[in-house]
Amino acid sequence: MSISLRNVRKDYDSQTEVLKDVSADVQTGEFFVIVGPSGCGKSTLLRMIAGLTPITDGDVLINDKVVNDLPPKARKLTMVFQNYALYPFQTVWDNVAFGLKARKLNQSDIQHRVDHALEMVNLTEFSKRKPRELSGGQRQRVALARAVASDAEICLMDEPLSNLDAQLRIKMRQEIYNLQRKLGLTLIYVTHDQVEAMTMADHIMVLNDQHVQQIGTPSDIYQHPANEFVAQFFGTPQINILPAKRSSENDHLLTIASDDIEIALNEAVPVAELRVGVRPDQLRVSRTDSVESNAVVKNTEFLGDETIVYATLNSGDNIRAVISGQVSFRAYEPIKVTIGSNLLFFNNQGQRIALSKEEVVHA
Amino acid sequence: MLKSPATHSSTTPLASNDETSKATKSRSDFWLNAKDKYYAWIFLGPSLLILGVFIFYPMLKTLYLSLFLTNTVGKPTVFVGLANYINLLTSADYLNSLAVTMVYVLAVTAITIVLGLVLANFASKQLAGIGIFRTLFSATMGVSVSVAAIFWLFIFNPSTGFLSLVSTWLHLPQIGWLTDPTWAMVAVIITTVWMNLGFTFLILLGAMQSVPTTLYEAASIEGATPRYQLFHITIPMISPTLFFVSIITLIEGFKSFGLIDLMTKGGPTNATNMLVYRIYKDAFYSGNYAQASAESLILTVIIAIFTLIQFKVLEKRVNY
Amino acid sequence: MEVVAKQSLSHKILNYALLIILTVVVLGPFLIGLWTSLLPTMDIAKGNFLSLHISLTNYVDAFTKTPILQYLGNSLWISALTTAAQLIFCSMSAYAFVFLRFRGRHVLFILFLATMMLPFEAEIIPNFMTIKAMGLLNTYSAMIVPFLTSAFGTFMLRQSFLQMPAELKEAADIEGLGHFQFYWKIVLPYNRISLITLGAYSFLGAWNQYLWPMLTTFSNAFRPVQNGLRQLQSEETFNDWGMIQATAAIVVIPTLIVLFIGQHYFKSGVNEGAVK
Amino acid sequence: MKKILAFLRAHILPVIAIVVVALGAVVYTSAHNQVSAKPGRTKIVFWNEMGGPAEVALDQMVDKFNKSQTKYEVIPQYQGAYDEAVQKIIQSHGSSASPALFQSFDISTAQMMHSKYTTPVQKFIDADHYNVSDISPVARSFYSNKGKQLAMPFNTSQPVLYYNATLLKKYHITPPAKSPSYSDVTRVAEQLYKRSGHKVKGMTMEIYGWLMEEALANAKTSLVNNGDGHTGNPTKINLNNPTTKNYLKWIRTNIKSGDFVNYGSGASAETNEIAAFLAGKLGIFVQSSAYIGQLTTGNKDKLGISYFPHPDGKKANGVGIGGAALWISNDKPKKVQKGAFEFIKYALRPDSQANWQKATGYLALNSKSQSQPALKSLYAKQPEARVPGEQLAAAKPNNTNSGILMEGMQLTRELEETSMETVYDGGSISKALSTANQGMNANLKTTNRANHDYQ
Repeated sequence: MSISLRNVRKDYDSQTEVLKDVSADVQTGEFFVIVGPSGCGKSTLLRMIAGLTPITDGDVLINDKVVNDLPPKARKLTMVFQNYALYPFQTVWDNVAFGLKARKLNQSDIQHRVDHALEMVNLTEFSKRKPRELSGGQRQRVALARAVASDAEICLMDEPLSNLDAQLRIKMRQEIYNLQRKLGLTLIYVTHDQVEAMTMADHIMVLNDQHVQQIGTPSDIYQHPANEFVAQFFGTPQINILPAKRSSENDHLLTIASDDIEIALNEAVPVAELRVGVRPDQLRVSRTDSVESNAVVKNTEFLGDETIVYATLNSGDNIRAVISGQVSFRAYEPIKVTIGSNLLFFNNQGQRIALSKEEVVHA
Repeated sequence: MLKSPATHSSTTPLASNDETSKATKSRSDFWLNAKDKYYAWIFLGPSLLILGVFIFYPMLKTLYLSLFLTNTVGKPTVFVGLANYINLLTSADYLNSLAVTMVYVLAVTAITIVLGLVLANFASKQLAGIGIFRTLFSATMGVSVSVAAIFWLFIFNPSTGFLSLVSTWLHLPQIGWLTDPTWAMVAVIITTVWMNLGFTFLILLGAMQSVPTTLYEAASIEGATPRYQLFHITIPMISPTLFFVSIITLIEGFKSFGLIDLMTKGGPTNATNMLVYRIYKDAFYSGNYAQASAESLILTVIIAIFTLIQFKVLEKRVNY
Repeated sequence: MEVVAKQSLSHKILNYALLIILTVVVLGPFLIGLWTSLLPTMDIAKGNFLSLHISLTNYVDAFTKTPILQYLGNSLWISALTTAAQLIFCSMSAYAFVFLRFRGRHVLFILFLATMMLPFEAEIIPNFMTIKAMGLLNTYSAMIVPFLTSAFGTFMLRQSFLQMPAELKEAADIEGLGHFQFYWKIVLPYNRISLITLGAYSFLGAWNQYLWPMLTTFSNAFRPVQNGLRQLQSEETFNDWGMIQATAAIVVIPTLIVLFIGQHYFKSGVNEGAVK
Repeated sequence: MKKILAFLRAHILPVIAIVVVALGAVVYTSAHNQVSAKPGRTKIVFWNEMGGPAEVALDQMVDKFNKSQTKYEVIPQYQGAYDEAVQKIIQSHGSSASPALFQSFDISTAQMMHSKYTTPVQKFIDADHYNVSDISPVARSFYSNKGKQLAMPFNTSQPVLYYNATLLKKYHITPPAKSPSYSDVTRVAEQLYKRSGHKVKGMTMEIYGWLMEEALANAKTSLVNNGDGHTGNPTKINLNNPTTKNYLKWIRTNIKSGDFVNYGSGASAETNEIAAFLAGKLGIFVQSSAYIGQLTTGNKDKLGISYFPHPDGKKANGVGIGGAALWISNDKPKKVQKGAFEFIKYALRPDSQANWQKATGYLALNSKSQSQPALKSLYAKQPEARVPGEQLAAAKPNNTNSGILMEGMQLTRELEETSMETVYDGGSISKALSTANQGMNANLKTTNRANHDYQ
């Protein structure tokens, strides 16, 4: 079951645009994650695929058939909601069976499917309980079981883990992933959590500002973000974006953050003014005296295996650097910041500038 | 507002306005729109029909009748414009009814609220077996007008009544409870307050119990006495409920009929001839539909004003 | 609710004493009524209030000499039907206001709210004519039909329906439930507490109707209990106090039982439905 | 509770189904008639306003009638007070719930006549060649218009003067004459008050419009023009006349001399004056003859009864009656109306009326009732019980003592009573009367206007 979006648009009140020109292809059996900050329209997009929200323009295709005018039930899909949408007055078993009964399947088929689904999510022993007697994770599993029990091959999930605590979220992430693989579901998963997207997705769609920013595999998106937003959205701590200029003397030379840092490239810098993205682990920090220093430490966070150093360059730009192991700096201690080999370049509009050579910096 | 809505942080009530529910609201332009219209007729049809026939149409008919004179058999015959209203508002008799009703309504509301607060305050103490007292205090909610009237008519009966016996025992002067104009009003007020008390108590108790305990804990750490807590925490915190109960009591007071009919029949000498009883008497005793219709409209205006105030204030959710 | 760290014994006794005094004051009329219902009328007439001639004669008389059972049955029937009808029709209209999108929804809702400003008491004249024209005078229907629905009930249930998570409706859309199925299988069970509360209100409201049945019933076959008691009073011209009090007790005791069982719902109903 | 909920949940569909079916059934059945008569009999719904002992007596009369024949069955339905019944009758007219036969009180006569909702009993009298000459003429004339009998008088009372004969004897006071004048009554009242050492109040007159109207009737004075409505629709009120003033002055005299006690108005006033009379604290009061029963049973003192007092120097004209009449609605089939008239005839038979008077204190209207055993035994025990009947028989019917044929009498009485109240409280007589007169004229004008002057 493949899903395609063709130039989908959504307006509210024929005024406010929520989504513009969204196109994407989701292959059968794929784990497709839509990610973006809250308010970016990702839930709306999911609801448009489900048929809960009409689209203003464009087409939604399921198995190459336009389904714009099909009601949700005719689209043969299931949906897992952020708050699980469980019926509080029904037992776990009845909740899972609800949709099957609504579709008027025969009794033994329902019995079989519900039992199987509950088994898949390890809830067999809770089947007689009411939702309020379950923990958050268990409720989430009931919602999953509902999707499992259905014969639909497309499953839509709307931030299904956001109500769980951190530990449980990691565990459920794996369970959902395993389930999707086992059942061969085509899964479209909406989240605002980039870690979820990175760890689970076959493909990620990044949404922001009513637009699709990028669609790609997790590594693609991390390594070759289409723009500053995508680069900033993925990776913790956040990528450092610093203003840079082509040196007037040497077009291979790049001056970053006023003239705190200079870097020589393998090829000519394509534009005079640009912005450089440096992942925190690509920054190196060393102690130095105040004459040599190009930055001062603000504070450090020790995470066990690595340390994050927050510092302010002389230019006033703030940076984050990740250093493995434990290092200790005093506040206002002068440091020297240097840059490693992996850099991203963005023009003033925030779009990434691809350079022809892989390794951009002289090692 | 009293009880915080029982929502999990995750639930998106249909009423809220954030992103997801906006998405839900967009069902408004869902392509099943045409079908929704058809369902709307089915779901709303019965109620609309009933309200139309028994609420809206009669209001217009009442307005119509009030502009005419009606004959012996209640048919409107002569158009007189606002004459019926002018007659009413210049008649000492009707103004007396208005005044009497105001006195009754205000007294009933004030006394009910104060007594309800007293009962609720005592019943919210944490004592063993307090549940029994709560149940008993709310008992008058189950009393209908005619039962209340019977109980109190016996109590107020001039010759064999309970109060007359008590005054005899205590050698107090006999009071003409239902025969003296002033005392008849007092008797009707007492009975109404008694009838209202259970409901008012229950609502106020519910409101008091939903005041967060931490407020009292904080106050008692700062050394506030129970009385201080009552006036500076409880009452301000339950003020929306107090307002709500007052308005309800007020509106119900304006609509009082049963007790008047059963206890005093508007007498003695019109001392308890309140608005609804007058409407009834003018229409169904004297057969003067036109005048009764005009009175009905005046009553409607009064009640509409108070209901509007209620809506407005509740809408703003004025708290403290 | 005051935080009482440690209550002294005397403080506790004082509290209980006050509670008991308040109870006696509140329940006084009940107790006096119940007590006199056990006394012979002669003793009451003579002011012999502390008589020891206690018997259930008055109750036997009330059941055998007056149509009190017929009145009770009438009221029960009228109230039950009114309640059932209000639950159905109010929940249906509330459903429309929450889950259906159609032109004029807002205006209609305002119209519904507006009916709460129009007192039924002020509309008795045309309504009497309507019921007469429908040929329903002196029937159960006369006392049921005008109250098949209520704006208050619709409003209260609407508030309750609005509290439902939006996802329930979406999940139902995906499962392919139509409006009727969603209404019946999800909305009604989900809101059963509010429905029970409304049911209790409708029942009590119908049970306590007074003016309207008084105008529209002319015979004991349809007269509800409130008007039945009025009838008994005027027929008996207030001489047989013992029996009158017995009829009152017969009427009030079942209501009290229902009330004590359903108390919780009344409280929550008002707090949630109306104030919120 | 949980179990109940579980049950409801499990059975909600059938429960609702039952409810819907039942609802339908109710609506269906209500379209049909509610009261079932015995098969083969014509059902005659009879609305009445008789409470207490009178209701028992009426039910007995109906029961006897139903047993006496096989064609009809009368079904009595009690409708509460006279005042409210009038409008119920008018408003239910033409519906299946309306009565075939109803009892309506004296002052509603004009209203009933104008409503044109009834079939005048004259029609049946003529068809049946029923001989009405035995029925009291004063009572008949009250419910007739221009020689046509509109309704049949049924429960009829006369206002009479009651006095405590034992007390008068005790204080050596000559009892009032059989037809006493105002001054005669004043004499007795004053003497009783003085001689008892102010322990016994001499007299009272209830604040009751009916009594004031009767005072006018007894002095042959019209309250309204057009012969108190008997010769044409009234257009003018004449309450403020010398006769009314004279009546109120008489009461004022007694109030001033201290022998008069005021019990106010309404049902409580009547209860209180009777209580005081029976307790020997009140010597004289004027009230309906229907109270005789209450005043004799359990009275340790001897009861004296005289006619309604008349002004000095004027011959008593006789008083109108109080009470109610039986009317036949015209919205029922002929057969039913005929049956209703059969019952009326039965109710006015000599024996029926004799039993009625004995049981209720209302006067037997059939002159032949006087020789019935029921009344004979009553008179043997209480000779004074004859007096009201004699007063009724003595009066020659004329316009002034045949009631006031005017609509809006309830309102009129309210205004009359307000004026009486003012006077009793010491206010100016002519001012009180002119205020009332004004109000009454305004009401009359409105009523006439609303009815297009009954053109």
